[in-house]
Amino acid sequence: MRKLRPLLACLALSGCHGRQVMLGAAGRDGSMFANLWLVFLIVTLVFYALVLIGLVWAILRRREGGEPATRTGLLVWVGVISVTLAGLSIASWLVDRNMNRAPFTGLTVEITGHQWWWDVRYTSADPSQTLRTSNQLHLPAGMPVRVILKSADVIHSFWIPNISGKQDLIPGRTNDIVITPEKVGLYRSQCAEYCGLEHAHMAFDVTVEPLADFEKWWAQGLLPARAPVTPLQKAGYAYVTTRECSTCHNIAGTPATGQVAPDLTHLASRLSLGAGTYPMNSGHLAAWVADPQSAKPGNKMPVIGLEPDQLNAVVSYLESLK
Amino acid sequence: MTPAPRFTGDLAHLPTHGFGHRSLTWWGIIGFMLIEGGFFALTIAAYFYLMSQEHSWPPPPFRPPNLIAGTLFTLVILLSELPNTVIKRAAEQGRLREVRKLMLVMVGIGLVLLVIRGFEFNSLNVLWYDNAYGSIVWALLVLHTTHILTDWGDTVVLGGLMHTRHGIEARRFIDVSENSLYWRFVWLAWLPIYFLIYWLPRLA
Amino acid sequence: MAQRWPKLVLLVAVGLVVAALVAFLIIRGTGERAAEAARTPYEQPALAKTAAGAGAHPAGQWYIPAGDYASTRFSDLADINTQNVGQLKPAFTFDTGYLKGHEAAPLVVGSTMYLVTPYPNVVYALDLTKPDRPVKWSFNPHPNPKSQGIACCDVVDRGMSYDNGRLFMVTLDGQVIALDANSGAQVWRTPVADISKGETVTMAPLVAAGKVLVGDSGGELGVRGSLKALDEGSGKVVWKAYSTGPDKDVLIGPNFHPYYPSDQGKDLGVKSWPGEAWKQGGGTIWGWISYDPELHMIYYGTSNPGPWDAEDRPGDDKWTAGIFARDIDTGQARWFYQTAPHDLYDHDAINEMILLDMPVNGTMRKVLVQPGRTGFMYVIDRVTGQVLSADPYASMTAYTGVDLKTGRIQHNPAEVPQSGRVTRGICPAAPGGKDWNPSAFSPRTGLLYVPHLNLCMDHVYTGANYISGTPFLGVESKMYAGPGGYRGEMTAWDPVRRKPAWQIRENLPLWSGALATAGDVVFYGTLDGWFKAVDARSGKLLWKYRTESGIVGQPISYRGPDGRQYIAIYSGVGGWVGGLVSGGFDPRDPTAGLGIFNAVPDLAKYTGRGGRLYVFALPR
Amino acid sequence: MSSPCRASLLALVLLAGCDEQARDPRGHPLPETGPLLSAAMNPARPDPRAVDYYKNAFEVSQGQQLFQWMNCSGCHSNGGGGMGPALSDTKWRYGSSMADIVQTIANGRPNGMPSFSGKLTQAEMWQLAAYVRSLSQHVPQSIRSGRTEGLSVGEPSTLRDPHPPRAVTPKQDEASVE
Amino acid sequence: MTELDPDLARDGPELTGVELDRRLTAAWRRQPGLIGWLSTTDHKEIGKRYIVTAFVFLALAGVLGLVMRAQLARPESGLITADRYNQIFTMHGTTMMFLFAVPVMEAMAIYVIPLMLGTRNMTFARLNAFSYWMYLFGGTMLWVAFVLNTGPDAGWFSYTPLSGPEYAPGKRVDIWAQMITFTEVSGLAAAVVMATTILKQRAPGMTLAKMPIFAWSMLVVALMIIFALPAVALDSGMLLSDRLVGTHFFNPYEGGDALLWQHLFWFFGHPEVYIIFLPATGFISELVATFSRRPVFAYPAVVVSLCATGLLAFGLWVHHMFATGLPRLGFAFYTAASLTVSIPTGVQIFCWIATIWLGRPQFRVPMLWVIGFIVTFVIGGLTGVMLASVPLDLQLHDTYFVVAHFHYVLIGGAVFPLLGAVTYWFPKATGRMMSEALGKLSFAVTFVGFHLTFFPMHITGMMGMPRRVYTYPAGMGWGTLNMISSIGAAILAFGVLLFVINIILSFRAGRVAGANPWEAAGLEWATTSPPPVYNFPHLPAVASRTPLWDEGEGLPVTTGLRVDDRELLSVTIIDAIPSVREPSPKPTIWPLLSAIAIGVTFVWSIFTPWALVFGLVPSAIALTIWFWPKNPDVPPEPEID
Repeated sequence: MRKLRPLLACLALSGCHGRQVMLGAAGRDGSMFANLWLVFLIVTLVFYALVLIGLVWAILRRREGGEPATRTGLLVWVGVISVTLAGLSIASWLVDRNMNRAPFTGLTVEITGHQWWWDVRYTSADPSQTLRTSNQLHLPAGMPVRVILKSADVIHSFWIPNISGKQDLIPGRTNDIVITPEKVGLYRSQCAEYCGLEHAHMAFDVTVEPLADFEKWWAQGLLPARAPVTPLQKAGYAYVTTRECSTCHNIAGTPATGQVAPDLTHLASRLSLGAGTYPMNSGHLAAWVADPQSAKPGNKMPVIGLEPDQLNAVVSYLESLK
Repeated sequence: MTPAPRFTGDLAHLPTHGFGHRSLTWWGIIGFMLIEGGFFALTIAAYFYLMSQEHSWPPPPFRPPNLIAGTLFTLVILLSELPNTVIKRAAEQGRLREVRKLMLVMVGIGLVLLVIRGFEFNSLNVLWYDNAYGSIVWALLVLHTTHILTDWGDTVVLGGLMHTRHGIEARRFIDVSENSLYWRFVWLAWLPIYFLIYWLPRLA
Repeated sequence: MAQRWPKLVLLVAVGLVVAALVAFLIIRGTGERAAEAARTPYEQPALAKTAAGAGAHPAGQWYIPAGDYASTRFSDLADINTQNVGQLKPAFTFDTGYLKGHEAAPLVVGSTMYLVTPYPNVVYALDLTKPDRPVKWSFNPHPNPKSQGIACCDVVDRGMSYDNGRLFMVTLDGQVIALDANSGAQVWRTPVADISKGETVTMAPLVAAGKVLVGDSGGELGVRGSLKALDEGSGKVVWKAYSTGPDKDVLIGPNFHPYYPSDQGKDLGVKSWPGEAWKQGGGTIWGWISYDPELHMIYYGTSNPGPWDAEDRPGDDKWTAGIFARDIDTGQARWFYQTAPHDLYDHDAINEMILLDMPVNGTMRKVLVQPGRTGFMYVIDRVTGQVLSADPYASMTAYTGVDLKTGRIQHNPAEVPQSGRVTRGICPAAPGGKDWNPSAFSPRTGLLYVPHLNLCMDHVYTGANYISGTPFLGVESKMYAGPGGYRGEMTAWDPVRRKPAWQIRENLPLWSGALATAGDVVFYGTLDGWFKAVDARSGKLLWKYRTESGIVGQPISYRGPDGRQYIAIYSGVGGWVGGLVSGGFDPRDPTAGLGIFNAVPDLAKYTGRGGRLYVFALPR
Repeated sequence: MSSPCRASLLALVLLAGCDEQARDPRGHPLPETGPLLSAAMNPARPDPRAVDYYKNAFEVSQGQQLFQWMNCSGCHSNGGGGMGPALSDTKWRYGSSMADIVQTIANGRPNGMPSFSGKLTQAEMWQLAAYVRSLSQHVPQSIRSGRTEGLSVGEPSTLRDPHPPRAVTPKQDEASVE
Repeated sequence: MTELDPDLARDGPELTGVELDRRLTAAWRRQPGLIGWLSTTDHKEIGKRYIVTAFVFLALAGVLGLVMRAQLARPESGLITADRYNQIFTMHGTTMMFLFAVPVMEAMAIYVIPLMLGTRNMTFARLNAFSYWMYLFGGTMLWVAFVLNTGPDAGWFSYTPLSGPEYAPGKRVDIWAQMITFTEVSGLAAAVVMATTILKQRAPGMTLAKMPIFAWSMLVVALMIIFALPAVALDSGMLLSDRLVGTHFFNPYEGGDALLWQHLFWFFGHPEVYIIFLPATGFISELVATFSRRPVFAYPAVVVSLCATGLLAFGLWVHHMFATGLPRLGFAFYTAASLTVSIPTGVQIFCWIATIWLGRPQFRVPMLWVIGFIVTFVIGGLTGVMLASVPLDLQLHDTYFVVAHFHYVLIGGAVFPLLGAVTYWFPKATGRMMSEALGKLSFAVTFVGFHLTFFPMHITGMMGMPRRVYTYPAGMGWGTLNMISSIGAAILAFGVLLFVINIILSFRAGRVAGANPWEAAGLEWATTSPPPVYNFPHLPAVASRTPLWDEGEGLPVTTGLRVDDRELLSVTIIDAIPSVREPSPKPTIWPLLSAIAIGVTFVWSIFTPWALVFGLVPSAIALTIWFWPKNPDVPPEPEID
């Protein structure tokens, strides 16, 4: 029966398959949401049916009298609504309390929202283990993670529908949310508060993986960027680390030390490009570098106007940043 | 298919004006007082909200406003209720000469108040663009000043009107009476603002 | 009743008058008593003494800006004393021709006075034997003009050092130059800084034990600070000790024995930073170096970590904002104490360290005393690096104390800055309880004369971007007068009793150094151009003189060829705070000058730009 | 601004407003800059396309962001200066035209201004130049903003009037004896 | 009874019929011509203008909706740019909420309420005219700006700091904020007029307990407006001053706070929804009663529900802010309060169904809209119950689920009743019936189109599509559903178009309606269709809630108001006992001129705060002339004794 219930909900609203769906139930909160949602859905469906039945009956009846019975009916109706609402309130409150009782966690991720990308920092008591990345989140399955949310400009909202509900990133405030991913898989998160021109293209990929994989990923993330090997990569390296790119982007281990745009140290190992705008591959990378204003007009990366050979070199180098 | 009239009552004996809640003007004034009161209440709520955002109030290094101008303003506006009450009573009893004379007094008092208000802005020790404290303090004072200004304008116009031949019309007395009522609102609204601007920063 | 009312009125009237009189007297009385107390000479049982061996000082001369290796700025000349100082008159003046901040100390060697100006760091040698003190020679090193845009807070130069017939100077663009003191000829020239990375040099080099010690400036531009020791004879770099990075760069070896466990460990200069942040981690050395010849150790402080936005650099950020003790020959670190681990406010540790021998809890200890930018007066065992005491000497809200067990400074959580939301009322402000301007110590009174600040600030982190050769800050800040409304203060601090002996409040921030003399007079200058002499024991103002511009220099005293005692001071407003006037900045922007101009928007009312040496003497 | 001027502004603003308010993420066509040091940039005959930058609210706001990101604010603060000269006053060492400012950003200046050539795109420099002009109110009043999201920067730009730029040669400013 | 002047300055048995009509018309009509047209103070003329204007805005905003649907029909569509899209959705929401939904409800009431109450005009008739002009100017300013690429683009609730001086450069958001000022001045003026009219100008005998339910709903709404609108006016005023003169209300760097905006906005914003919804329930109550041929079941329960909704609406605003990180402890309260508000709505729904159940329903077109309303709105109400729950809201918030929810509530809950009400009162205003056949067709098409558009959005929302995105990637699985929505939108638009065509055709050639074509019970049906300029020759008096059903042909009337001058009757509040004969102001151009002066001041003040100083002078002059008594062109009141 327990397994049947989410299934039922899925049938009602085919929202359980996909990387960015509410009934995906891939996290602790997500599962609780799915259950509470089902309760609400059933209750509201029952009430809707009652109203419709009443309406149809009223239309078909067409006769006088019956006023006193109706008065009683009104009282019963008010009673039923009140009791149901009280029930729903309590159910909702219990779930909410339960969500807030996420166990203490050692893993803290700090996410800063920017127009229109996500700066992600895995904190650690040992500062040298602090991992900075952007537009992606790797999470260990089954471990509660505290996500600290800040904004560098306007209000954004953090939301991984499969795993948990929303929490806003508000400038001047620090919010946090504890999320517990449970199912290994790839998910997608998208900014859920209108944040200006490119609000539609402000997403990131969420990879939930076993703890060991996660730790491996973290350790790899701490390594500086790979050195360029081929002449083409070297030419790209020379451009990227000294020219326009380096003023905004950071690539660890190179002279590119900009801090105002996404970190590129292991760019090519990510799943998407431009905060979820493109899937990551060399064609898209070239398209993006050549004209970032085409797919995501208004984003803060300017069109540099690279010559074709420069573009080749830059893309070749960026592709090597696994 | 208009139903034929069935005459049931005659209204000819009704008066053509009434004071207080019998007057439509009174209800209009009450409506606007509710609206303005809402503005004041919400601005005050915003004041407390912003206050809760700071550790100290006023935030360093700003000093609380100087007391003299604001306190003088408060005294004068409280005293102005004396002529105001007399006007209201005179209007309701239709004593035109008294109304005419006292309206001029009220115009004078309004002028004095506006001048003092000018000094008040000067004694806040903060500018609206310095910080949110400055912004909300200025907002409160500007909001109240617009009320002083509009009521003063109303008093000037009405005072002028009372000195014309329109002054004898009964409805004008209602206007005078409602103007006095509004003035009460203006100074009543001032009292919490005076406290918030001048005293809370000293006590907090 | 009718009969009684006049009496009643009379009674009330008399009562009121009496009450008013009493109230007046009480108010006046307390004020007077307080003032009186301040004027009574301060007596103390046990005196601190200048560190043995470090206080040596050529009689009547001034070879290094601090006067001696112990950094006491004490002159043993006593001709000018509390009785006659009131008669001081200018003996001569000299216009340097530059109008930036004149922070340097003049040097006097034999019958020559050596001056160095702010950028372009021109050196003048004045012949003191002639009545009009003509220029014997001058030297212009022609530094790269680009360096002006990289110097954080005005293009100052804090002075030169003299040793063995040579003058050692630095230029803003980072060259160390040795000049022949007689001829002004250049002996050698060694570049030690790269302005393309944001490095400049403003500190006064110190010559000791055959080494010229030079650090760098640029903690606001994300440089990686280092101290260099150059061979006095050849100008070759003998050793170079970075303030961040792996132990071998920092010259941390087996002899490194920091007192506190939090400073013990391998490669903390890397591990206490996120990622590669240590490469732009600041920790420059732009202040003062003291030297203990007996222990063969130098002491200096490192500057703030970069960027100012502390959220960008979680961790302790070693070895910034702390005090190093090093062996002067090898440069190997002996101990380190971090005054502000994970500095939040630009509270460098570069301030002067006065080496004293004094009783602490009944036993004589070899200590160094530093009036820190954090607002604490640190008394540290200079052999071991143990903090013996740390007492606040300035208005303080940012910290609640220093835990003497762990050595760690304790933060007030309400004053920890954040990004995106202002934190107000942080005291001391970024320039600290006291900035670079050095204190003086008189072994006669045992007191430390600390010219310092009373500034607080609003601070907010905004995130920093690193572009080589440009500022690396990530903050907005706005400073203003601290509690009491005054902005500067001269405190005579009793290091033994750990409390002030007397204090003088100054309207404007104090940005000049102090000088103590054996005549029991203390000299210092103010930003509005007054040069003041106060009684070393009571703080009583004895004499003052209005110079043409605000004073940010360091007073010295010497005996002239004519046998008289002279007092010399640069007048010429500038430096971080005075840059408002010397740089012609716009104080309508409260965040200008990293927020400090907001504390002195009225400065232009008190002083114009200037650049003049004043030398005072008693009338003949 | 005089009162009739305000009135005519009001009348015109809805018509003229279109250009001021437009947002083109691709930026406006670049003014003719040629090789940056060329004499083609004659301030007396400025390229008409420069107007698209300093008379456009969006371009100015982009410039404002770059001013923070590119550390301009580290030296020039919010216009008041510090390490670098004030930009909010009337003194212009190297010219006040858009082309002059772009030149300053691109190539730097001898007394410390670093060069951003190759670090910023041309369009970004024009945006920055537009913002720099706004610091001394040399952009239309209708596209200035009352404050920034930051600490208070004093009297709002919208309430200040621009004063005619005054050329100051760096030599004088340095008061150098050389 | 008093002997009257032989000139018969008052109506009565001696003065009735044609002669009375001649005299009253002379007293109440306005000048012909353009100036007269611009000077009118007649609530019917103002009401009609208001309604037409509001529908024009509906059409404009509807077109924007269609453009958005066209853009979203396919993933990564390049039909319009992000910048345009953002302006468009902001304009759509802003126009619908501020320029259509609230004004149209006020407009309907301005037309209908005096007729329902049996009075000749509204109180403060000139203020009423002024209210319209301010509304017109505000709306025009917004749309002119939009056409000139200066349309606001920060969403209809303009969250700071996105709408603040740094992230919303230029004047776009100022236009939005000043539009708020215009509509707030207009709405507040209308609310004061409305409340006073309902409280003081009812027919003799129409006690509060006998007042039509629509009047009750408008009374509650007027009071809600008076308490809610200052919040948004203050909020937008703060935003304007942040943007123009550098205050720091919303700047956390200087002690302000971004959430202050949201608190103030939603303190207004949530009641706003009920300000739109309650008049609609008033319509429904009128329609249900008329077409069920019986009074609404449980009148007291319905009235109490209206009042309860009005009160509770002020306690819910935080449920728009569950994701902002406020202390979670208080959320339980807001969940409970938000759920509680569905009780009075549930009661009303029960009462309407019960009325049908108990009555003899006739399925004319307005009744179809009522049924459409119940079927549709209840879905919106129930999804609202879901959104009130914190854990559910944290997922559903700001997704297309919410978009679906509020369109169900606002279109199903307010536009359907409105279209029903328009059909219902159209004969009263024009004298002609709307076509039944076309009406049924337009209902059916609209109904189908609506559900086709908005039902799939529940699912797109559940599938993770956030609202306010100008496009979405392919491969999210949202494409089909969005395509369905877009097709549905076209159908919906077609349905509304049919309705408009019906109106135009019927206006020209509809069947002539009598005074009471629906055989309804309200006083508005007691006068001719369209009503004379003075509404009623003799003021009706009532003794029941359904006077026309109870009194039949012999509706009692009172006499005694002047016929040579404009006079209104004011009554006591609760018992509606006549108390004063109040004069009603004559038409004048000055409300328009005042609105122009103040409007120019407002628009100007977007650019400089000095406008408020300079604009004060013409505004004060205009207002002074407006209020200055004119030379009486009628003889003074004859003495009565």
